[in-house]
Amino acid sequence: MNVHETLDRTWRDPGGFVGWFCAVNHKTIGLRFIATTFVFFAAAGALALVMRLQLARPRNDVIGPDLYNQLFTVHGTTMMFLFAVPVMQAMATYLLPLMLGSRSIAFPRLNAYAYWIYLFGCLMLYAALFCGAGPDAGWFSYVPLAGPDYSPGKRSDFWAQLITFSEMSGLLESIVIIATILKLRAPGMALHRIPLFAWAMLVTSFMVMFAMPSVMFASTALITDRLVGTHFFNPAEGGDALLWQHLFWFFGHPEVYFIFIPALGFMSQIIATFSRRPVVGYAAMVLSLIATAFMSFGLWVHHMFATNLPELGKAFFTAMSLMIALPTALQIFCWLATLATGRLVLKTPLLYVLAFFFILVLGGLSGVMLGMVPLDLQVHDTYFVVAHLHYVLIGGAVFPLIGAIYYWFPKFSGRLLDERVGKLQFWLFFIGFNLTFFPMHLLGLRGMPRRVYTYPAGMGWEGMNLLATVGAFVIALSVVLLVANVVRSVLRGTAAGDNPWGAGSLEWATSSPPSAGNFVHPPVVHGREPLWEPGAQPAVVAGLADDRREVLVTSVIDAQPDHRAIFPTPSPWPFVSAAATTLLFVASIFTPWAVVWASIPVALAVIAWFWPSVRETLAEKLLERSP
Amino acid sequence: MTRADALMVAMPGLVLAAAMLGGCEREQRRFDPATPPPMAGETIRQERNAYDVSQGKRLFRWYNCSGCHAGGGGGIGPPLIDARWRYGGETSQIVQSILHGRPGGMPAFAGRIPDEQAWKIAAYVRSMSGQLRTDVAANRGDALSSGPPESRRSREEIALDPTRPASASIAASAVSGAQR
Amino acid sequence: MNASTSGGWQDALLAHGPQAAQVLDLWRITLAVCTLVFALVLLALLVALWRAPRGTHETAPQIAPDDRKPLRRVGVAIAASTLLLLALLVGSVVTDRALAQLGLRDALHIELTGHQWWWSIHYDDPDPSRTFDTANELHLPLGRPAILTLRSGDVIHSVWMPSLAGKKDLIPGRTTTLTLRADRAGLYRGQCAEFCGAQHAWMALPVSVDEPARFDAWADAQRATAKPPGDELARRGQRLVLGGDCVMCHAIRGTDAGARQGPDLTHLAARGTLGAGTLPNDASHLAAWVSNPAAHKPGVNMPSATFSPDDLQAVVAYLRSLQ
Amino acid sequence: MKTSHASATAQRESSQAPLQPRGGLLDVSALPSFAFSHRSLMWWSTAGLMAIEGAVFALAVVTMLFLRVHAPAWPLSGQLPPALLWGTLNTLVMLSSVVPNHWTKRAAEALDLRGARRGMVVCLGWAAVFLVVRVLEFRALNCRWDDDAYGSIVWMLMGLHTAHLVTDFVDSSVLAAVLYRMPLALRRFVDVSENCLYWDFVVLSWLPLYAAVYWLPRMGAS
Repeated sequence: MNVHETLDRTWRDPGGFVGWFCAVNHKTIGLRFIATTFVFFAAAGALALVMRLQLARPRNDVIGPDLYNQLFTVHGTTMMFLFAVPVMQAMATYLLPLMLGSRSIAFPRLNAYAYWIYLFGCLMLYAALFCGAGPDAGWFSYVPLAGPDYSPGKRSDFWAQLITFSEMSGLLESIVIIATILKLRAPGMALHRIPLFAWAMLVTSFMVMFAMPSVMFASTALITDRLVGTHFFNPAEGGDALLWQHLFWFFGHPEVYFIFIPALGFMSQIIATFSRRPVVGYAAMVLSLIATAFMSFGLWVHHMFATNLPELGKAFFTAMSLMIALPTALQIFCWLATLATGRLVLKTPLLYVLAFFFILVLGGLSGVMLGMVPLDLQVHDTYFVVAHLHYVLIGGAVFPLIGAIYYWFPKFSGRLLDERVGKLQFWLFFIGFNLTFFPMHLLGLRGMPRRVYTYPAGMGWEGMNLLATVGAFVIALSVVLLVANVVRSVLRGTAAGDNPWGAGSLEWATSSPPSAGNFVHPPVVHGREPLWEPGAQPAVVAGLADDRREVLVTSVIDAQPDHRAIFPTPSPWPFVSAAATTLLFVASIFTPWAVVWASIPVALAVIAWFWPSVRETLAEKLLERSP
Repeated sequence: MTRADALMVAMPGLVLAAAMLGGCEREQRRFDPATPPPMAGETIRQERNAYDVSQGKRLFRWYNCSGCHAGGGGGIGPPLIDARWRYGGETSQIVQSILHGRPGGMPAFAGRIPDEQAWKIAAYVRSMSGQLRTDVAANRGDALSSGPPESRRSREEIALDPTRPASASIAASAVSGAQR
Repeated sequence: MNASTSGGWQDALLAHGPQAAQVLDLWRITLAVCTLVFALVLLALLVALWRAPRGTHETAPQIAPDDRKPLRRVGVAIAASTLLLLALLVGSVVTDRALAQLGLRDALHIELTGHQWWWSIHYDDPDPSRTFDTANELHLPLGRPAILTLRSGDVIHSVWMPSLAGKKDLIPGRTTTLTLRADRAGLYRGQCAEFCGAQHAWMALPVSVDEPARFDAWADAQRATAKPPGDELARRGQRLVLGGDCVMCHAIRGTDAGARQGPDLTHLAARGTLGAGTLPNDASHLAAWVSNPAAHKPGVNMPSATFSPDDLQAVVAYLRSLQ
Repeated sequence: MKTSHASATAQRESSQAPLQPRGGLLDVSALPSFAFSHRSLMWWSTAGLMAIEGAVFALAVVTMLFLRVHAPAWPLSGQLPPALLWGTLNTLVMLSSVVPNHWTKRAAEALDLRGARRGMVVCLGWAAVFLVVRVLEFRALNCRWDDDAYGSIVWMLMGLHTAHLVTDFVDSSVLAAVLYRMPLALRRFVDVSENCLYWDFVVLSWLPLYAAVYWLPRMGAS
């Protein structure tokens, strides 16, 4: 049998019912991850439609305040914690090993575990919502409103535990991604040659590592306040309500950027391919990513200008909030220069990228306004902020993301998405989006606060609210078209070939969809756009076993071959461990002792996960070689 | 694969069903104050609804019940954090005590406190001695700490205790407490 | 009925006080700068799209193009952006200073406390006998600065009167202050801007700015205790109110009713709205409100009263007499 | 299979090209199958965990300082500070455990199986000791988590660190058990060496927590 088949059998995930839960291949997990995030994107979008219906008219009573507050809380929580952050990591899980020329992602079982944890977190939140226990204190869950005295029942506990789920998944993914990017690159892909998307994910993952612990700590303190009567946020016993806001926004602001930075990576990949040239100023791009990451930790307080703050602090955080616009501006200018000096291929992915220049720039400018204390004191917590954040997150992340879906779908499925539907869908999305969110700037200035389930007539808000509602349904239509387009091309789309866009990065060097082992002969790299550059020798790696999961590990800086690592095989234990962890998290909402007794199944499952099997060890020892 | 998919689709359903059972009743928020108090023999809704119990806690504070039953720990009036009752620890009996008063000081609040509120207060009072499910009972308040929160109190066995000394001075102070 | 609860300026673009006006000026400058930047970026994009030749995915890519010229242009653009941002930063800091320097000579001292979901208001005065309490409607003398001391009785609220000043949070366990001055008489509308639970939407704060003389008249009226009811109907209403459950939460100065859990009703009839801006304050809405508040403000902490129709009429008559 | 010297156009037609790569090969068959320290993937996962948990500890301490700055006194409501004896004793025990821990590390990196086994067992002994002393520490904290914010944050810090002691104890014992089991893959020595690294982290991260829990309450009113 030929090397193709051997390799495929070595790396394939087992079939069948049980096999389905044992999958560890980064492409399998990646696709499931991406699909799940989009399912919850759609779910949260549906909630938004209900809210827009309620707000279409003054004193409307489609839904009451209790449900409305649950809906906007779950909408925000889902979009931030269950869609925007995970979807970027999901795309990275699928793409990075291919882009970097590796046969696998690092820690494939951990990767699977992170996915299951994420999935169970989603299910818990929506189970809670469907039985009327949806969190209702906002995605930011400010205490004391979310605290023990003012949120009876378990609603806020579900929120706090959802944070534990999603942050745990996010943190594990960040470890997986960092290790993959730093250690599993194709020989020759030194740091100054890795694709800009990989740079973006590397920077993002480091941010995740230092930001997410903050909200995990905060939500733990919240749940202990609620469950066992600690006093972290109880002013009467030396606690402080603002402590929550500091901890939350120390995470919350960087979070915006670890949604945004991966999208910048998509932008760079797509712009390079569709203007037939590398992006102008590679070094500048990388440095601005890093600068953004550092600065994003220095402006959390601009979410708290309306609390009482020392003057000096305000000035500093205003300065930071304005200056962080520069690194992004730098990238935008570099892309413009790239487009201006390239040869443009105006396909759907590029359209989505061009929309970024319109929407994100608007959102960035309204962000500059919000960074200025006096303006913020007027528009803070109004619909102006709703407009701003949707311009930044949808324009800055979702548009590039959908562009990226159009761009990489051929690689995922081997088939192209339909261009005509794609263009139509794009224009619907673009128009619907601006219809929905542009009026909200004005609504905010005209005095409409956020998070109100209704409003009186005669405030001059009716027209713009109705417009926003109409726009929301146009967006919904466009999303339906996107789904239809995907389904259609999965069924009978035109075959894509390996490299339908004539792109330069390595994921296009293998078949579409890639075989289980990614590369029959892992490539060796001699430049930034390997597929665009004239061949240099050696071209490919040889000497890796094809009947064992053997992966080439390279050095961090210059990606010199270092050693051949044996990678783990499919296993049910990541799934079982995730289930056990879920039991622990959910049970501990109801009794603190769950942390003790439920940790036993978790420990057992994890031990079983790591316990080496004799057969695999023997097989491994055949290839063993000491340094 | 297909069976697997089916299961993945079914799983949310299962999780939902499980969560539904306990959840709905506890989490429901009846904003309509006209909700009638339970009929005799009917299970007491307020005691399985976290919102109603927390409302009871708020009203207990607002109506200054602790003026006599200081923080539930007693004072002029008998303590409520134990489950020893002079006039019975059943919710209906406590409602009776609240609405129609008791000899030896407990004033009648009928006409001062709407029935539906009395039932919520009674539910809360029972939670003080751990009579309610911990996922329904109130958590700690944003106030000075008075021992473990109601939701962490261990359940006391209800006992009748006719021997409690009654104090004549209760009535006045209770009324003034109630009206401040 | 809607129009009457929405009466009053609530619009950051209609500034009738120095605080709001300074912010509005800053807003105009910032808007101009940002519009310019936005236009330039779009222009650059269009020029790029228009100038750049079209290609297909077969077009042979440029591998190592000479990027010195484009990079120089990027540099210029970045330099320009830096300057603009610095300008805005200066504008922001200057405005912030100006806001802090509002003249406060013989300022009016008011304590504003947020509750779920209403406002209690205490007008302070060096002479204790001249202080008084009211609720849910703020009155300010025209042209005289006011210092609002902000507290919260439960969760975090935020008071926002867009046409007068920016917002400020009311935080449990902390005290914040908001200083403002109204330079135009008329009816304004403020609203809670920090999400505070079920009825965040109906936590409005009508603000009436009056000529000093009218304001003083109003204040004197507020200082007075409630007039005893005139006619028999109102007297019956008073008996019902004082003998019923209203007094468990509400205060009516001049009677035994002294509870502070709900809004002070001493001069209820003098206010424009009920339920913190939920309903206009007239006899029919008052009756509707008293008999079932939750129907108009689901989640409100006020229980519905169970008065017989003519008892209700009497109660309304009494409450309407509280001028 | 495409190789890196085909032009974009060549790419597309060569999609059905034969497998045999054109051009030279980079033969990696002679490379070792594992490596120690930052060359290994394990090191990066351990380092990642340490970064994350280090961030949590740092935030917890900052939280304590934040609360302390806003507090009139520390401890808040006149409790005695945690008794020094057990905490200090435990600090010394943990610090001393670094020594056998490093024998183990060295043995592992010399692929010395007997040394690694002995080292792991000795370390587990140490771990058992400081887990027991930790229980005594909890009993001598002189506060409850639901007293006030002071008690809450003290218990939070202690709880966080104890969770690490327990998990480290558990996975060390699992690893020790693996070492006594044949056949043994050589890369388990990498796991041992990383386990030692993590051990150092758990011990060193205790020092700031020790200062915060035991000495901050003794530093007088601010």
